[in-house]
Amino acid sequence: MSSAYHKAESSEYPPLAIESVSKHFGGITAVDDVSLSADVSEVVGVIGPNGSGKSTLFSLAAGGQKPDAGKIRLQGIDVTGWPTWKIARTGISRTFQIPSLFLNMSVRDNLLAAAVEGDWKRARERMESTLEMLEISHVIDNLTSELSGGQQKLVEFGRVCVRDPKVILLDEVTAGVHPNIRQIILDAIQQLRKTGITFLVIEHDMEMVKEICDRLVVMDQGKVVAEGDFETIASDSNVQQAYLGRT
Amino acid sequence: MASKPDLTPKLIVRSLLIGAMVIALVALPAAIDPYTLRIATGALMWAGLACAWNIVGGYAGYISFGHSAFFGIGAYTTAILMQSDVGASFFVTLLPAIILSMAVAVAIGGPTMRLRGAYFAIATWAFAEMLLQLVTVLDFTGGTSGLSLPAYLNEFFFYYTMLIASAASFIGVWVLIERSRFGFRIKALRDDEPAAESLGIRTNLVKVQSFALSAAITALFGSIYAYWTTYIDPYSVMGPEITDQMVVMVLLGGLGTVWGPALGGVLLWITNRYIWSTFGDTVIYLPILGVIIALVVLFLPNGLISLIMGRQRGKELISRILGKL
Amino acid sequence: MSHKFSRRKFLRNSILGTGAMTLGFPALNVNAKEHKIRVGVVTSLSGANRFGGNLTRRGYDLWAEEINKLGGIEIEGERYPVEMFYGDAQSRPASGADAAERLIIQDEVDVLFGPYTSGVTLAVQPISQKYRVPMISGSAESPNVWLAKPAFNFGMIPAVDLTTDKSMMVLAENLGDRAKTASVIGVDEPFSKETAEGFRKGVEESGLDLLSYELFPAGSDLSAIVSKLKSENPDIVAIGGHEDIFINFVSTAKALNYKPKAMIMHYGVTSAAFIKETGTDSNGILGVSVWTEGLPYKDELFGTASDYSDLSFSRWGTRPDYTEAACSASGLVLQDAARRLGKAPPWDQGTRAELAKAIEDTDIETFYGPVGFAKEGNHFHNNTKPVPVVIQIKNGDVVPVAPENASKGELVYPIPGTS
Amino acid sequence: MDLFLQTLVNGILIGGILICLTIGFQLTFGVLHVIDFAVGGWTMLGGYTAYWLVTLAGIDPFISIFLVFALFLLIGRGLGPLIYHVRTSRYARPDLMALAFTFGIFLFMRGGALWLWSYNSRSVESVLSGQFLSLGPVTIPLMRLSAFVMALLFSLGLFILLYRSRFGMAVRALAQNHDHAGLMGVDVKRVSAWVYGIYTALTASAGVLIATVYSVNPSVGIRYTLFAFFVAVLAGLGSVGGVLVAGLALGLLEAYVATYIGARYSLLIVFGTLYLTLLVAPKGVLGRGI
Repeated sequence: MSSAYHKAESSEYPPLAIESVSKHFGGITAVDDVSLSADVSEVVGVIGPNGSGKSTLFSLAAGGQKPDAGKIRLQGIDVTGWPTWKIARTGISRTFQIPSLFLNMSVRDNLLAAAVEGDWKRARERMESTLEMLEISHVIDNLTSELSGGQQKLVEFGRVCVRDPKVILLDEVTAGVHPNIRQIILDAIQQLRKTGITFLVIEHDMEMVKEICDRLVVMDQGKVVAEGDFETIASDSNVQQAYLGRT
Repeated sequence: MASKPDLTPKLIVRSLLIGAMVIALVALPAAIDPYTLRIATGALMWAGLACAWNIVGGYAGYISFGHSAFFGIGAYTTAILMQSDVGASFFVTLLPAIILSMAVAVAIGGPTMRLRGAYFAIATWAFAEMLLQLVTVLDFTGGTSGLSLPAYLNEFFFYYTMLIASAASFIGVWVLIERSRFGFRIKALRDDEPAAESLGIRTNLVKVQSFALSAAITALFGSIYAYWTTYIDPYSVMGPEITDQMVVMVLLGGLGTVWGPALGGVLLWITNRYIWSTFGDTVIYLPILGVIIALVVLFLPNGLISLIMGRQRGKELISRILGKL
Repeated sequence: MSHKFSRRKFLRNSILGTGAMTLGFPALNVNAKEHKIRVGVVTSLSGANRFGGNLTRRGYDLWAEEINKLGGIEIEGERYPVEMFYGDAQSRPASGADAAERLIIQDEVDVLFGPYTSGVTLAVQPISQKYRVPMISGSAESPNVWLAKPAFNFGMIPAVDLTTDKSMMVLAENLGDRAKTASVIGVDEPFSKETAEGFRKGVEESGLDLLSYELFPAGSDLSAIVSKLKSENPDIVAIGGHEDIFINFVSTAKALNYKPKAMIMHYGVTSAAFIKETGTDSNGILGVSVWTEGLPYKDELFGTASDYSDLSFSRWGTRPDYTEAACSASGLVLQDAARRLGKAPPWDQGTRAELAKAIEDTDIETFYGPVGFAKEGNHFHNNTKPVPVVIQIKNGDVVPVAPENASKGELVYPIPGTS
Repeated sequence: MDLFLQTLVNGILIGGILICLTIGFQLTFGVLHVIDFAVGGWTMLGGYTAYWLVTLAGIDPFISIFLVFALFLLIGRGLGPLIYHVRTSRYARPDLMALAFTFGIFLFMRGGALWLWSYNSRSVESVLSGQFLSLGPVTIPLMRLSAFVMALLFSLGLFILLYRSRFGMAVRALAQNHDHAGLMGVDVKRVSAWVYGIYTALTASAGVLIATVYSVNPSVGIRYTLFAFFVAVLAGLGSVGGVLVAGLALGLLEAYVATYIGARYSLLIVFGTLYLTLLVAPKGVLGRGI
């Protein structure tokens, strides 16, 4: 897993490469030797039962937590152990399982705050086009604390888009939202991937997974137990036992 | 995000209002007696201090109980440099006062701002008490006997100095927080630190920056105050009452708004002095002041600024409307 | 006490306030002056020093009431009543300055009666000077006040550096061979610290062995201090502080089974509250006082020192201490200076400057003792004439025990039942 | 050596006073998440109540402490809903608003006491005042000892209340999570009000002993607030057990510094240590409790 090996293998670095990453909390191994890489414009679904380490993996990738072992690379740059803000500026952006909006700020300001460390000159323009894409231009002046749950999800998703990142991590972005809103998000993902953005999504919604993911990674008890396209995974006995069988 | 304002009638009215206020503030000394001017000078100072505290307390969301330390650093720097053995002139002392307070803020800001909520509040109080005790045992600060400064009792000078300092603080904060990227950083930090971090905002840096800025403004007023009152001692410039007053003024005026602290500072100070002078031969004004504070909290939770701006969204609205000027 | 709500003042302030905001006008002289002498009192009615602040107020008030019973201050054969105005300094220098400016500008006082603490006095002093309003300070005892050479401020009580060391020497002399060692403690605050330093100087000059000298922050727990003193067991313990500390010291010492052979304190020992609060434990405690009711002084208004004490007792319910006496005597100084000035109020700036000159030339005898202000040196404008008396509390009475000429009783040493 | 032992005793007994002062505050922080600025005010009022009871009715503080407890339990219970209202409102920063609210209450108490009962310090006399116990070279003041004993009783009582009663279970549920406790059928508002009542009762009772050990005047409050805050953060806010450790540690530190380094530096070193400890152990020495 040396960088020399990497260089030799491909002249183009993958936008996100997770290499043999592990994370322990006390005696529990939340993420156990997980490797995963995603290509440009690829949408990778991460599925698995609750507590299988999906969200922890996201935190490790985005810098919220430091891995105990392994490496995280963005465009080939080793960002392991970097502070979150620095990793974020390298081109990764994430949503949280529990929406973490800036509740005392308006929708407009939430989106602008996301652009603050990037291309500030074009921030307003991007904010407006994002709001349009997500069909929430009409609540631009509302405080985010006044929005419905679905709208909050949209704003958080929008905040991620405004940043113009290379890689976007979505943690259950459609959980519990109205089908209309779900559709908006799906359309947005499809639209954004065409511009070369890579997605990593945690999802429980198999319909959605089937619709948008190019590839699936199944996790159970901190490990990757299967990998492949939807059909392969659906017929995998390991997966049925670990995940589908239980739900 | 600078929006290009159109020249609407609303805007004209607002500009006129602001203009009138500026003229009133500048012309005030000609209209009132020296005592009233003294109160006005005090009101400007407290408005400025509330503005300073609001940067950390209102925008960054870190409740500091230790701002008296910075007020004291400013006051003592000026007082010490103006003692006859050094003999610096007043304006010369301002720069070292500001630099020293910022240096202290940077030094303690990093480690202290790792603490959250009540821990941060009480840690800063501990720091302020520590500094207070330090000042009382040192010799060059005059110990508990305090220091006298050369008396320059020109009430116009102090009024205008406070006016300039206060106006500069407010305009500075308005530009920086309502008109620039820094404002988004600091507010994002307040509302959700991990989320802000995930958006690439370097929260630790923003915290220290805001702490240092707040400290610098506080120290500036400390410096002017020392020269104004001509005599300082540890408790009068570093006592916890200084901080208490700043906190209460911001909370009553409107936390995290640009103009709330101005309103809180001015109104509370004038109310304080008014009750004090009216009931000046008893101490009944103290419980009355306590009741007023409790009532405002109960009935005007978004601060007095919400009286002008309406209950629900006063907080955001005022900054947005004034922000569009 | 005149704790009443003043409607007139309230209204006037309201008018002033609104007027100033809206009209912009010189609202200065709303009420025509009657022929009165207006006296402003700046003192600490609240805050850390409210205890002494209220004592000063009693002293000033008592004089005002007495002189007004006669129709006021006599100037050129005519009587001018005194009207008192108050400003609470809140034990804060800046509030003191606010108060002084308010009294001078809005209440148009002719004279100020000064604050209780030296800190507030230092902040008020420049303002009295700026407006040329003479100020008579019945209380401030810190030598720092006079180092500033205030042109318009006059102090009734000799600065502590003039009294504590002398009294320690008097005490040492009186005890002779019986006392060989002393320890000095004091609160680390302006007046108390200077008192302690004075005691230390006295100990050194009288050839006693200084076992320890220790300052401690106001409000700290005294058990450590007491335990240390107990293990040193000096012949004399001298304490610089205010009444709160004395009360706590006495009770802490008692609870730790320590009773010094002699305990000398300065301010507050002679106050009624101290004696009342400590009860029989105050028995034998020594104090320094520049005045007691037993002294052979007198004047026309108050009579003898003991007459004054009776009057104060009937008015306030407690016996006065030297602060109250000095404050009442401040009025006598004003009376005398106004009489010599010979000009009817209201006084303009120039006249007030003349009044200050007249005060500077004061040379009178009062129930409080002789009053005269130093015209030069480190104690500029301080009344250095009073001689400190060492007193001892005996069954709740304050008895002068030294020096010889003032003594009214035997100095008991060591205090019965001491360690 | 004698002085060393005496200092040990002094420190432990100062610690006892600090524990008394802080234990109720910890409860109200742990459950209501309110930083009550008025903690020193309740202490002062407790002291004054004891003073008036002993002066006017001759009731010894050791008896009046029960009356004070009952009286302030009711006062606190009455005020509790207001505190709860402010703390749980939808204000921008309800925690701060609660702080400001209690600050107002504190100012009211201080000013009111000054206005009503004037300025001088009052000593509260008890049968144990000035009494002591001699153990070899060491003297133990009985008043302080009883404050220490009360500190232990407070802690024990609170422990029993929290872990051995239905009410305590509700309180602990509340301390964990207000919403969940509500879902579990706990009358959150009522329990909160009682918690505030218990806090004021404990703190005012502590005030009785503190006034008897020292004295009481209208301005003592702010210093007690300061110390209660400091002991509480050192203990870990909300940790009742930590108060015992933190109180003793601060008491011993103060006593030894005052005796061996210099009383002048005692507070400087106490506050400095506290500040540095917080930086090293941001959640207090024992972390969170209840």
